[in-house]
Amino acid sequence: MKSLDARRVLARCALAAASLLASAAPLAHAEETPQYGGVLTAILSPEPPTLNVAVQQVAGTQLVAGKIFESLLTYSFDLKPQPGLARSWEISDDRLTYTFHLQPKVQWHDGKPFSADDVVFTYTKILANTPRTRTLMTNVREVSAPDAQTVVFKLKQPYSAFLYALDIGGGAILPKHLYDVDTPLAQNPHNNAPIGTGPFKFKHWERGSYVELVKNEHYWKEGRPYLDGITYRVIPDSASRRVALEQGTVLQAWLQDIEPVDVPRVAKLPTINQTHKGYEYWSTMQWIELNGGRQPFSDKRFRQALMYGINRQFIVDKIMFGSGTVATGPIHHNTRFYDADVKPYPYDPKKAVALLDEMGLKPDAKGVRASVGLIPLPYGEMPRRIAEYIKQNLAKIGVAVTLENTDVGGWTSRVGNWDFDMGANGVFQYGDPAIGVSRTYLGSNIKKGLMFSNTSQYDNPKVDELFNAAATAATDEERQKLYSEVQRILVEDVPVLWLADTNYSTLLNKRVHNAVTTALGVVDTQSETWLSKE
Amino acid sequence: MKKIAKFLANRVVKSVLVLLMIALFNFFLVRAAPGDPAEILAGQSGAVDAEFIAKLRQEFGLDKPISTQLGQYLKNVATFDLGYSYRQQAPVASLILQHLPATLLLTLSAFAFALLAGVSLGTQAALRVGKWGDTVITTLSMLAYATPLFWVGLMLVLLFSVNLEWLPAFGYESVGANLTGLARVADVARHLLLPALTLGMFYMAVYARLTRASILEISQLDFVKTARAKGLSERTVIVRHVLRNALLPVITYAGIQAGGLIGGSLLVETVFAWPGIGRLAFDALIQRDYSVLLGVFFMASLIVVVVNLITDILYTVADPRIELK
Amino acid sequence: MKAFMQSFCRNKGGIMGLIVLALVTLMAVTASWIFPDSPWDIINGPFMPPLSEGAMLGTDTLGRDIATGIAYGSRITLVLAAVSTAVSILLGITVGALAGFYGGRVDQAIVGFIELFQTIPSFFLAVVLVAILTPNMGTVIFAIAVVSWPPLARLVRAEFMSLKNREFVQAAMLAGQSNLRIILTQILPNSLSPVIVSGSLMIASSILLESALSFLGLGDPNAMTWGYIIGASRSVLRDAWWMSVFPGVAILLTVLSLNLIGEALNDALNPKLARRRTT
Amino acid sequence: MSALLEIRDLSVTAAHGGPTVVRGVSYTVNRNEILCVVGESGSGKSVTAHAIMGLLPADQLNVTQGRILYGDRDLVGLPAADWYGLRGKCFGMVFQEPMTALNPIMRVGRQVDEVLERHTDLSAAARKQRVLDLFGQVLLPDPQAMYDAYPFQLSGGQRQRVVIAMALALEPDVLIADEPTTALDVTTQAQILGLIKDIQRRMGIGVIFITHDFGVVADIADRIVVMRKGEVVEAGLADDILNRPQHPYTRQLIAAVPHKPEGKDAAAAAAPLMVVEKLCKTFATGGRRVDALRDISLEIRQGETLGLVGESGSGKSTLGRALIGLIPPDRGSVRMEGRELVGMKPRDFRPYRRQIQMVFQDPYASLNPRHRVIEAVAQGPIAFGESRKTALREARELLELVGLGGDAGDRYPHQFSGGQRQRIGIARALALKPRLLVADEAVSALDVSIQAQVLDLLKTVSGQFDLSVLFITHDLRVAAQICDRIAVMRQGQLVELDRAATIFYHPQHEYTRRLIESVPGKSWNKPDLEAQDDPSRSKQYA
Repeated sequence: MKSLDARRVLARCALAAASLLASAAPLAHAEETPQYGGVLTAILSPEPPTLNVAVQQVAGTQLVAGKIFESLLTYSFDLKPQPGLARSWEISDDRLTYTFHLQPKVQWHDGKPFSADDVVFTYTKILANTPRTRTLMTNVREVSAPDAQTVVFKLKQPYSAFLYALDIGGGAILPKHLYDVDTPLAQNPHNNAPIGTGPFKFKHWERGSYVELVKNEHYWKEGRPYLDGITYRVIPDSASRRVALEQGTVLQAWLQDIEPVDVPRVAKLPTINQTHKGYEYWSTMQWIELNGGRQPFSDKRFRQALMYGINRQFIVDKIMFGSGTVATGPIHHNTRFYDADVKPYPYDPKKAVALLDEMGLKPDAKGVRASVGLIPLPYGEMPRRIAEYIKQNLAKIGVAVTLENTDVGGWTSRVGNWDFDMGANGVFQYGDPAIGVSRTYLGSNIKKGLMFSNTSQYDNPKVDELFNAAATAATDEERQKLYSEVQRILVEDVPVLWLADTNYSTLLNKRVHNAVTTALGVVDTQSETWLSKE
Repeated sequence: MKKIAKFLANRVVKSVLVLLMIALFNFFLVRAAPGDPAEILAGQSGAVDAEFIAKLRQEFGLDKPISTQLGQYLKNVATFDLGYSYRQQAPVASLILQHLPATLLLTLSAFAFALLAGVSLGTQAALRVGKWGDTVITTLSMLAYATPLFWVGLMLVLLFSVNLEWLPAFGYESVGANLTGLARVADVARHLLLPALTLGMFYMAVYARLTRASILEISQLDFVKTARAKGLSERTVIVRHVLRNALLPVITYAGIQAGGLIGGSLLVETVFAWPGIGRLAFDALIQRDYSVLLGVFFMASLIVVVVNLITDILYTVADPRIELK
Repeated sequence: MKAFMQSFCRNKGGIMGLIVLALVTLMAVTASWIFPDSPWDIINGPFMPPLSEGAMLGTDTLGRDIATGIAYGSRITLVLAAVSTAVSILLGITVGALAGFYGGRVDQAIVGFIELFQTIPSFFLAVVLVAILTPNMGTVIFAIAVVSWPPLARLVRAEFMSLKNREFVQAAMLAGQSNLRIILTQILPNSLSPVIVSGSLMIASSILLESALSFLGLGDPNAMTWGYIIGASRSVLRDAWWMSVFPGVAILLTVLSLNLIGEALNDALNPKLARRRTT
Repeated sequence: MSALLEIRDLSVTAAHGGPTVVRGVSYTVNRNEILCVVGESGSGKSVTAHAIMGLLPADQLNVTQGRILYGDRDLVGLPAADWYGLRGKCFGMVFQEPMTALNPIMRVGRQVDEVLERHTDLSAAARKQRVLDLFGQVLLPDPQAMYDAYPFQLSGGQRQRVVIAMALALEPDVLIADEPTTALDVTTQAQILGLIKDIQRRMGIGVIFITHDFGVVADIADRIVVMRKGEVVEAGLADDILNRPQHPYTRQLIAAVPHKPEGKDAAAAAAPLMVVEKLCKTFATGGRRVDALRDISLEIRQGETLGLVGESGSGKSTLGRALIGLIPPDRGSVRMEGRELVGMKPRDFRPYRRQIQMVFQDPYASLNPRHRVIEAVAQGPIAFGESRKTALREARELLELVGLGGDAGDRYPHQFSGGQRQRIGIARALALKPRLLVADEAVSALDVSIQAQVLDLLKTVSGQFDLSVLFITHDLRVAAQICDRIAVMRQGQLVELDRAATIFYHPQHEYTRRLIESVPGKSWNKPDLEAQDDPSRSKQYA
């Protein structure tokens, strides 16, 4: 099959070259001209529970819902806000009022007109109650619609990250006429047959098999989308997913659809393009939370020793198979205000041992200086491998680690309630440190019982001050300065052990063009995506 | 006939009791898990904060006394409401029903294979007791009996899928092939072959050993001598007198083993990515989606109870003495 | 005893089983001398095929040595299987003895209980128990014991029921011996041979059960077991066949040896039933 | 008379170099006669019969020598295919155990039908008619209903009739009956014996009747072959062997047959040791209720031996176990010297426990195989607080008393023969110095010659220790031999109770009369022979 495809491609190339009587340049040009038509088949795994992104923000929901719904903004690869449902926007001088001008002639898939009322309703009645957007809305005093094309957000205090929280995952706009009902949001019948404004309309969902979307002929963006539709195939098994991609049965795989171990090999196939772009907005980081409320984690030297004692390069190379890079500090290198100029922590067991010696942690008869527990991430195999490897690494510097496998409930409950020594964790950074980074380190965010708060109980007033100043600072230059300083302090203090900046890739059949155009990658509307003919 | 009806009624009552016990067991098991059920549910829904947990507690009646909760739970189970999966955003019962046909196809095929192959091999071995044919069959079944199910699956995949590339290694049907009619049946059958073989292998060994032992035992009994004394041909003696009696314990064992078969499907469906309830349970396990895991567990028990009932009915047909037992 | 030894030694399978089991035990005992590195240590490059230098049976995805893993795995496997079998034998004998000896209501209640456990798909039960109680040595042992005792209890119950009505037991009752004494000195010693036989078979099935749990990722995360290695190999089956083949062979041989020993014991202890209890 | 079947110098050897179990046996069966082959267990009488039918399990036993001549054919080494034509058609066979001789899951009519289907060309309807006829001939009630019945729905006697019908379906030349009545109650036995004899006479066939019971032999045999340890020791006409046995072994066997009781002298009525009144017990199993004891009232006198006789299911064992405290009765009273035992607290019962002891039926099951014999005997006294040393000394004395001196006590039960074990059982019971001994079928599992010795021992010790004995047995002859009085039970009820001789010679109740009628060998006046040689005794310490 593979060789056949390759041959066909070759033959076609030859034909094209002959007919155009020319060099490669016009050929390339011809290939770059978007074509209409074709159905994109993509992997959907795991099958999402719902298609309403306001109810659930798991990857699968976002992937499908991103085509049906739209948010006010989207973001370029370098995380600049780009128009979405909002055509343009203004910020008042006191940075308390944000005015959005909406795209004209937008209508819902059921033919009803879209208006600013829908936006106001969605933000005040729906999103204000979701875990993801509630924090943002605490900064907002009022949302109003002076006219059908305008939405105004009034903030309580300046919040520099405001424009970075309006993505599809946190800000999909729902139709008021279908959701302003008594039925609780989670039970609304339209959740699984959604009506949105996006370039593709929901057609059918065969659970366990596929989700079928078709072209929205009345999409507000003239001449878009190119595709006739998108079919998402549910393929629960990773090996089957790989085979399907290899054979061209599906044309698109993202995130963890393909096992990390297989990604390099698949990426090398002549039919496949690999891109690492399109994950900038989330920029997930993986780290090991340390319980600063316990000995010996309260001692900075111990935390630094652990950092020196873990071979993070090995983890990203051999366990994550390149789907990550060694983290340098609290901010992912793709997130805004990242600063690489911080203290490095190379793998250096000798230094680690020296630090432990300095602390007075002497090895006992079995060479053990300290015994600690480690709760791995409760998702899948890779986190387990990482935990096993860390256990082995730390044993070499005399820190005996006991792995404590637990489930999601146990993990959130134990880490949230500070009942742990070391606990693996991974969070999205959502483009801006004020949204996705500071929550982990703010002394004011030490909240027992709350997962994804400052569970390592790191409390440094200077850090709080810097983060708070950065969140309200007027210019990016100002913010960069503050964030650079906070990064230097945190890296010195090592409140958590940053392991890796994840670096996922999207694997696309070479027939697929323009699939990834924004920092949201394939989650975005894909109205620009087109397929070349077979 | 009345006695049989009474016997069966008795069995039905017993089955219901067993199901009740399993439901109780489920109820208390989830409460034995570390952390509060609400926290677990919250963890599953991906959102954890105190307010949300409190809301969940209320929503699920977890703030009510345990007896009220139990009553509600049993009422739900009785109407086949096995709870709600927050991870999958779907009622557990509908998830199970969606995955059940694949499991039934797999286990029934495996069972049919195991029974047919096992009984014929066992019979052949018993008829050749002590000869090399017996030795080969006994040795093979001994091996199959000692091999971990999941490993057999992996080895078959290595051999038939990776090396020989004869059969698909994973899944239920070819992805996106959109086959219909006979072509689809053939496609599913090709996918079914390895998993069914894997699952059936162990039980084939069990049935072969059981049949062999049972035949040898029955052959020693007086009535077989009587049958021979009648001048019946050896074939008639074996088929009509020995085999029919020898299969009775096999029926019993098949009933007992229904649970094993279902349990084995968890492993086999995991290895072969077979979209049945075993796979559902495994995914739930990986994600610690307890409501699904316990739902599948209950369903599996229900299947076993039903199978046991069927075996009982079969038994009353196969063995007239059952009235007295 | 002598007759028993003779009878056992005549059984070639039993002898082979004993030899294999002895080798496995030897491997377990000497693991730390032969392989001084911990099985979790990355001592080589990842994905090294068998017969590579310094990695007789190859290495895994991280470069951990498979041979070392198998050697250390045998320790966990044997200890886990032995302990869980001991627990379930204790449980099975106690429950079975009570039911068989006292009969009547006690028996009915216990039999109901046993039937309940036999109806529940045992592997599912073990999985659910370990998953919910969080996997570690204790819960794995507990789960295996919980699902393994009912058949033994049945067996012991049946033995006790038949022995209780045997005349020598009734004679002991008439001789005024206490119930406990009768159970311990008259009945139990006479019901031990089937228990010994099923004990050896139970160890075998415990190993299978344990490996299946580990395979699903439900083993103690700090324990290197055979099932764990196979489970970890699943996603790299195409790239590293040796990761799944060798530990599987280890399980197969160990379980086979125990089954062979069980059969030989059975033949030696219950010559009349030799052909009956083959399953 | 023409020889129908002739066995010449037949030897059968166990496979793989095992022992020879039948050695040079020769006998003939003639048309129209019943040949009884008599012998104790292990005499090779059954093996010979199986050899004739070609039913020896090839992997275990093989004919190594001799010929079996049927007409002009030698059946030794006959190909399997030829056997199929002979079995059923020329030879019919009836086995000992009617409970297992029929396929449990096939209707009995069909099982007989199979023979006809296999060997005749009759239509299905004709075959069915023939089966019904046969059922009529073997006197099965309601043949039509029987035809569709399963074996478990039939009584033991009925099943044996079915097996006989099956064996006779094609009117074979030879009927081989291997202990066909041993497992049956005595009244049923009498009926079956009558049936076999009747059919034999009517059809004029030759019957090989294998048995261990000289009483049965006396009732039906035309000629007799006596076998011992695989060899024929004596053969001849029934009258000669029964009344003028030559070989010492035959003489010994005949001597051991329980003879008609002479009746003990009427002793002065002693005080009652135990008084039983209106004792009731009902067993309920699986929805069926069996009244095992219905208002039983009797008394056991000081020093007397009371026989308790009945067929299976009569409740005699239940009564024994109720008296001894192993089974709690539902209602009624058991008083020992005025004290009510029923409903007594276990602690209060304890002193009485040791006064009532039991000798069990199965010598192989009544001793713990893992305990030394001396332990078994001493356990009781130790449990009742005797010092270990005294208990062991007394145990040794008792073993001596029952004829097991020397180091016998230090050995394990499996090292003793059945008769010796029964002696140990008696010693164990005596160790507690009981006042009442319940002997439940204490000799029925033993060969005749051993039976007599154990009975003698019982008689001796009961006299010596002034014991009352409740002697439970199905065999009226045995009971009449050693008992002072006999109680006859039937279906849970006490039918008759009187002095042994009275019961035997002047039964009042109709059932008792039938029981006595059924005793095999009643018409045979046993010659008065003294056992010249007692093999079991002579080899005791061999």
